Amino acid sequence: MTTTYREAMRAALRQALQEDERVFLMGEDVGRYGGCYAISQGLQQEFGETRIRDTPLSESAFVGAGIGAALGGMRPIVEVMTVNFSLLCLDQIVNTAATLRHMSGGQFSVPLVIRMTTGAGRQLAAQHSHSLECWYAHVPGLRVIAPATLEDMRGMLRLALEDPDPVIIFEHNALYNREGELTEVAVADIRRAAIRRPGKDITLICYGGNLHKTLEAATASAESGIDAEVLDLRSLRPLDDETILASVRKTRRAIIVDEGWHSGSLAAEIGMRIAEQAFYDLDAPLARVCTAEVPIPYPRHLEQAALPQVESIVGKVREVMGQNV
Amino acid sequence: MTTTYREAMRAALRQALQEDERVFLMGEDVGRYGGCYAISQGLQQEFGETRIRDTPLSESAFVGAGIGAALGGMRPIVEVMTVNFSLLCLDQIVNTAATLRHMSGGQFSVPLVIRMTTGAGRQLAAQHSHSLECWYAHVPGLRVIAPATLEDMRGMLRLALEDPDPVIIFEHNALYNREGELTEVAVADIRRAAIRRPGKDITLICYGGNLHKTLEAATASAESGIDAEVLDLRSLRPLDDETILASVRKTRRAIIVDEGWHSGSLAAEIGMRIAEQAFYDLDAPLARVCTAEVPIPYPRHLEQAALPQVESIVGKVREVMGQNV
Amino acid sequence: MSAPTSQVSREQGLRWLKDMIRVRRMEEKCAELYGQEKIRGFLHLYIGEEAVAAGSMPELSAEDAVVATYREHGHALLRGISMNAIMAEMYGKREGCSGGRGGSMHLFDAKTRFYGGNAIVSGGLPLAVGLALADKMQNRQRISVCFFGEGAVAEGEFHESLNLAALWQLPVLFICENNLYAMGTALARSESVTDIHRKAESYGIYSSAADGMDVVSVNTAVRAAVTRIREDKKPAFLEMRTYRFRAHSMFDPELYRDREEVDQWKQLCPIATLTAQMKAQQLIDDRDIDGIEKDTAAEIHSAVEFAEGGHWEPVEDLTRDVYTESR
Amino acid sequence: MSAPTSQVSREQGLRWLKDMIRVRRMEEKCAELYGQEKIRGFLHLYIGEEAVAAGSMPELSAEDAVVATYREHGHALLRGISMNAIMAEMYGKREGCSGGRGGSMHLFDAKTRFYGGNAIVSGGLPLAVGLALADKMQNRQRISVCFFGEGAVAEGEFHESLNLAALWQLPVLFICENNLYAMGTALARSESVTDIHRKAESYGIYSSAADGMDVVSVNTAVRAAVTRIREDKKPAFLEMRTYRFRAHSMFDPELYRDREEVDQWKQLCPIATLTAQMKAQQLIDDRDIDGIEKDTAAEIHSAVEFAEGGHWEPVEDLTRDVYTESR
Ligand SMILES: Cc1ncc(C[n+]2csc(CCOP(=O)(O)OP(=O)(O)O)c2C)c(N)n1
Ligand SMILES: Cc1ncc(C[n+]2csc(CCOP(=O)(O)OP(=O)(O)O)c2C)c(N)n1
Ligand SMILES: [Mg+2]
Ligand SMILES: [Mg+2]
Repeated sequence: MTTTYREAMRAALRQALQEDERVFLMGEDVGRYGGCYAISQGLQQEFGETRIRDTPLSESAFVGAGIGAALGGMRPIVEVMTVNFSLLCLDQIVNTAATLRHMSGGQFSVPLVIRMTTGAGRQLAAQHSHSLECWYAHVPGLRVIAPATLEDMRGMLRLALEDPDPVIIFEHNALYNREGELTEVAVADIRRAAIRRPGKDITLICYGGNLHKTLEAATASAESGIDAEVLDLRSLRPLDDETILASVRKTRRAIIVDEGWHSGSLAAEIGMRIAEQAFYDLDAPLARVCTAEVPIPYPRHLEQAALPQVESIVGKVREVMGQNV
Repeated sequence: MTTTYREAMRAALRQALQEDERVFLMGEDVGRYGGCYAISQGLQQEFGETRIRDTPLSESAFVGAGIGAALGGMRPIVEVMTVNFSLLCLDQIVNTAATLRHMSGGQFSVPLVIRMTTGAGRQLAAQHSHSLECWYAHVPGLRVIAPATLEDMRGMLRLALEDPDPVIIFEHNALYNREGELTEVAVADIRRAAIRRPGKDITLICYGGNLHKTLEAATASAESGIDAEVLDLRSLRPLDDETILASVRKTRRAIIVDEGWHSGSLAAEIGMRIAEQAFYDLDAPLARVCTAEVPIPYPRHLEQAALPQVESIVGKVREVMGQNV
Repeated sequence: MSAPTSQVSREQGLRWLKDMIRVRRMEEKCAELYGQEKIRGFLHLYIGEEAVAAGSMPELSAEDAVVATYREHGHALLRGISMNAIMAEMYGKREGCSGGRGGSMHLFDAKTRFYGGNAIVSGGLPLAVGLALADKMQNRQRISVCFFGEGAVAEGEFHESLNLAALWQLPVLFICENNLYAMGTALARSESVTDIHRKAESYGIYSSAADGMDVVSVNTAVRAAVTRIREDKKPAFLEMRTYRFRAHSMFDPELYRDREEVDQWKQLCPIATLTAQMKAQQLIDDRDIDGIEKDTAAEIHSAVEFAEGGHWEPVEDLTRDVYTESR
Repeated sequence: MSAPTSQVSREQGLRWLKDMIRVRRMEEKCAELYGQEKIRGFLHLYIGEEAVAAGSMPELSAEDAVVATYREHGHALLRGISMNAIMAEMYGKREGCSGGRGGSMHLFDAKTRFYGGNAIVSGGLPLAVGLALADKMQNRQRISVCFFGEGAVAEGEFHESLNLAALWQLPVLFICENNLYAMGTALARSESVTDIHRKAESYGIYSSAADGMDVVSVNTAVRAAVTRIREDKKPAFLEMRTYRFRAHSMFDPELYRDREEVDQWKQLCPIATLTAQMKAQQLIDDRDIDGIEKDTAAEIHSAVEFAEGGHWEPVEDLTRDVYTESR
């Protein structure tokens, strides 16, 4: 079936709402407006104002209310419009959602799903272009996932709702308009990383919005005779070390592609894990392609220069493979 | 001169207030109460309520007010009681302080100093024991520093105030009561990492509250014939790659000690930089000693087990050196 | 203050006295145990404020939820968590009401729907709103009560939570324990308008203030508010004017308030006041008080023994309860 | 609405008309340029709300500071940033008022003390408080004016900032542009009490509401508030009741409001209203309007030319202006 990522997520929401009365969606403009990325368009008409619940601009209170509602037996899906605004509710996520089960000695689990759009690329400038997945992936008590394929966009929400603990879903804004074939065969998974392109020379590790750029880079590299394997993390916390290490042990080289700022990126964590656990299996230094250390500039040429691109990935692949360009 | 870290910071504050009329200190309980760690005790009597300014519990507003006051020509030192509460003002720090200069095309610099206590170890449990330095160190536009010695506790504040851009100072709570000799010879620096103990076999990289544990671990390792070099980062953003790499190239082995949670720690970033830039100089896999992936538990034995300790550092040193214990 | 007290029955009054004395003595013991380093970390005593929890809890049903702060020992005990489980928690033992993981600031109990023990000032308010939202969405009749200090009023979350509760007409009772200080910051140094309960009015929330040193005033106010919430299906707000007799925590040198001020407030001790009034009305005599004190001493004694005899969680279990599946 | 207008002089009225027309036409051009993909990212038009900026800015002195939101083109222009620099910024050119780095949502200008252009709802309020704090601490007479939408009122930072400004008696003028919607969320769906300006009263801040579709009402209210702030050295709050004629941003399908509602408000167009009134009073005639329109068209034409002729910053400078020393 041909569909867009947007429709896939909408279908996932619809199904969750249909299947479980405890599920509801709340967030800024999810109802009347239809969602700032039009994800939830039409859902309020279908499920009513109670279950497709518009909130005031109060990130901290409505995320906290989501935690409370989860404790009270509901299965809330809270939409924080974008990761940029999640800075206003980090306290609730880190100090309550992530810690409650532990602090209470296992008495209270928080079955909450938080969806956020992430990423740059639309010329929205410095305050609206963050990729802070790495921050969330640092926090024990949270599960952090990022769909990169249509199947995962369609299927991850359900798995997240089945999880008894708080799950953060990062949806890259560049994906929503993308179209593709939704296959029945491929299934979503929030536990295992997936090899999206097998290869033998080098492993390219990526997730979410960068999968497609990375796949393109792999195709382009093939023209230079480099057979790159592309690994889609899917889960950013916990990381699926087993799949990552197996791939790197096979290819003996790795590059991590990540839209976070270079320093302190999730790419660093993945690289360090490889350095710790597969040091003797490596034939070349580890490398990463991340975002430049600059708040995202507005003009297109500068924004694009700041972000990982097919060309920069290909360039890095050649560098690691020792092909002087 | 024998003094404590607390007194060293207080002396630094006093001097800053005396030397520059634009300097003022604001935060929760910095005045009447004397600072929750008694850092600013006596300063309100000396400098008055205007310059030692108690704030309501409004982290976002008073940090934002600090940004505004800096723009307005003052040199504010904002104390966020602990890093745990900084989750309530991250938006102001990341979306305003760190971006303003860039967004305005270089028109507005924000000469703001933010001090926060960080770290665990006092049985304050899950919500009061964070070490989120790595989050701040991820953000372009911020300078992030952490004093580990008396001299740096005494001298870094002044350097931070001289900086035209926002500087975050992380002070580990375990340091305040520590006593030592304040030498006149050693000078503070917020740009270069420091070798606190020279050695030839392995580099132990650490900062802030873990320097002393790491030095102890180095001493203990010496008994097993291992000559460890101890590197104190001082600046967490930017990182002083030059000093780090020079040390690692000399010793050919490195362990990073960091009180952040293991995954996504600052240790990962440092490790990855070494893996990227000094891969061929390494004789052993990189390693790190971080905090276990758990919200900090209250009971002492569990808390201590969660944190980096002299023994765990020594154990890791032996492991990396190939000494089977 | 004495007017409403005149309606107190012997039975009712004795229960309040007993509740307040249990909290007081338990915490005095905690302070002692802190000195012995049996209890560590932060310890925030409620001493002086007992009338608030004592007057509030009896108005809640077993199905209602309670959210509190780090100064929550009294709330936990009077909500029905056993002193044994509380004391063991303060020790950090497995037998504690949070399995030892939380300590003094993080008492939790699923059975009595006691949702903590939140050490982030104002952090509990959104949680209470959410609990009430779940009740409303599931058409349940229960309510959620949220206790917090007047210091929390300055936080943005206070404002966001009150607005949300009022906007969505949720059954939440906000109880502000106004003890005049947030650590060392006097109310007038943190709020431009110090009449706390008026703030709730700007959200259209029913609101009133009560004498938090008088258990009868507290109880009357809470009863009225709870009735209203159950009937109108809307939030309510109460400001309890009270005072803590002790330091903010065990680290506080109390530089910010005068001995005289503290002493004056101590004259208003809720236990002494109620005792004196009931005695004057000849509803009780010394033997009643002695009985309560003796029972309480025994309860405390056995709680300490229970805690002492409790077990340390093995270090191997360190990363337990971070995720549900890891149990 | 017509009563105060009767006192408008020809000169005063013409200035307002010119100001409002310049903003209106500039933004209409921006919308067109957005269609041509000359301007990208988010673009939030102020069309319909021009009376607020036009009535406010003339009351400020050159030393005062202005803080605004992402819907700030009008404020920037009327504060005195050249249309050239604004247009170049929208294009992302070096010659823009933020060097091209900010775009539509982040107009800045040190010369006129225009502090942005903040795209985080409510993010500008603490900044304005801090600017005023600096002025107070340095005994300067200037004030800080902060514009924000009614959606920001629900955010915690609104509450914290008003309290701080009132508590410390800082010279801030908060101007809430209540256009009834925050994106698609109607005021009644975001606030339990929709009478915004009353909220300021709970902080003890002087507050009033004005007809934001009428430049004279706006101006009268701002003048009174500014005078008060300068005299009393305290903050003030104004609610401007207004409406945006266009979508929230260029992405908004406007599902949340009826065409009729929009049309009704369009009847209240501040430019048409003032024009009609001044014509009725024979203060102006068509030639005056034609003159303004012609001048404005010329200004816009040259601004677009300026922007077109501007330069892209070289990619090598990508990490410039992250830190001061990197310049
Ligand atoms: C967000 C946040 N900021 C600061 C602190 C540190 N702190 C702990 S208690 C407290 C005072 C709170 O006062 P109040 O709300 O009046 O409660 P009380 O202690 O008087 O019962 C402060 C500042 C905190 N725990 N959380
Ligand atoms: C903290 C935050 N949350 C959400 C958004 C997304 N957003 C941008 S504008 C807007 C509506 C704001 O409405 P209002 O404050 O009334 O201003 P208006 O656009 O009507 O001028 C929203 C929700 C944001 N920019 N910042
Ligand atoms: Mg208090
Ligand atoms: Mg609006």
